[in-house]
Amino acid sequence: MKLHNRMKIELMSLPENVGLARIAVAAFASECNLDVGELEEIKVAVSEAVSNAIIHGYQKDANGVVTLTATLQDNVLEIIVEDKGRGIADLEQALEPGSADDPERMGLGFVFMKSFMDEVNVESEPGRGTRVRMIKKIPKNPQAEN
Amino acid sequence: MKLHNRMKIELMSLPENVGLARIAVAAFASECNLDVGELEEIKVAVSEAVSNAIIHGYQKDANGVVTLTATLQDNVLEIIVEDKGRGIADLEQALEPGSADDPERMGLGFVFMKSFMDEVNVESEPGRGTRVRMIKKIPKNPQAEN
Amino acid sequence: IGEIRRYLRDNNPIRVSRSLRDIAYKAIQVREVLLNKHSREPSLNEIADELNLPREEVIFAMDAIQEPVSLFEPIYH
Ligand SMILES: Nc1ncnc2c1ncn2[C@@H]1O[C@H](COP(=O)(O)OP(=O)(O)O)[C@@H](O)[C@H]1O
Ligand SMILES: Nc1ncnc2c1ncn2[C@@H]1O[C@H](COP(=O)(O)OP(=O)(O)O)[C@@H](O)[C@H]1O
Ligand SMILES: [Mg+2]
Ligand SMILES: [Mg+2]
Repeated sequence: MKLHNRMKIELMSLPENVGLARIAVAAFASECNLDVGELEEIKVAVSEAVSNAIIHGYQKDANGVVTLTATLQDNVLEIIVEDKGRGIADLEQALEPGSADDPERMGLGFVFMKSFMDEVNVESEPGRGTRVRMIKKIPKNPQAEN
Repeated sequence: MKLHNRMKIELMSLPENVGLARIAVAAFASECNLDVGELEEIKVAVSEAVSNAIIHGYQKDANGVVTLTATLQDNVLEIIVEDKGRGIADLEQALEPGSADDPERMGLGFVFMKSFMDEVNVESEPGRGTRVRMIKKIPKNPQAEN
Repeated sequence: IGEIRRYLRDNNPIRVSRSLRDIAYKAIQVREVLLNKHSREPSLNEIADELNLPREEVIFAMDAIQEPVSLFEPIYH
């Protein structure tokens, strides 16, 4: 496997950093020669994972650190979003649609991640944090010119 | 001093990551309510520092890691660009205009950093790496509503 | 989901570079309009608000129409 590129970002757990994470991933993925729809889907998946870390993981405590790692290896884009927040007690239930603990929320974050990315794995330990690993297969040659 | 926001980015030493660093810093700084020209100056300063880390620090060895830290505290934006590359033997000379070791280069990177930012400090140790710390005072209220 | 997905796709069969250029040119126009209206340089927030886009999207687009590396780094060109 050829490693094309890698970045790691640590962000304070602030709502305005969701946009930052999204745009950093977009800039990172833009060398993959995707079209707007494909890139938009990756951005939505990242937004959902980072929002979850901030809202649920750290329950909006700004001192938490959200870590985002993006790796481009061969034709595979891997994105990992991690927090050291409160974790998920019932992971199976959380992954189901409509599992929101707040009636105002839709509980579709994981559903979006799973439908927009080719693979999504979630590891979580109550009281220790959550790690969401997402894989997207890049159909085109990563370093192709547009 | 009130800490408003902080991010840390680690990037592989690849030319295409200069753009990534620049966009991430601009997105980070954009919460300061700056105009396009002010953001542009910050972007140029960051581009120069990150390019130096890649070209001179790691001499284009992609395995090097460039670390960028941005902190917004009160009205002060601090940006630190670090590499663990070859370092600078004669720092005083490197900071002068036209000190390029390659006749094709202009040797103006540090000059731009110093003219676009309010403060620039460089620490470097031959064989161990270089750390460029830049400060920009933000005239407007960081969290001002638009 | 299918609907959202279709929305994202149907509206965007185009290349990223193309759509970024469109946003960037709109941003430049809006900047000009705001500059004339208020007789001062608008902030990026004001431009993004006017375009109804998140400000980091505007940053990404504006960056995309520039030289890939700094103007002062001729080495990659
Ligand atoms: N990083 C996280 N830390 C703690 N709990 C989480 C995290 N991510 C998701 N969860 C839990 O999983 C549930 C489902 O998440 P999601 O599908 O994004 O829906 P929503 O965020 O709308 O509730 C959340 O309501 C929350 O209880
Ligand atoms: N991160 C770095 N690691 C090693 N050397 C550096 C670094 N940054 C700058 N230098 C040295 O300082 C000199 C001046 O840098 P600069 O003002 O950016 O001009 P230029 O990059 O055009 O040569 C470089 O030519 C290089 O010798
Ligand atoms: Mg969610
Ligand atoms: Mg230079």
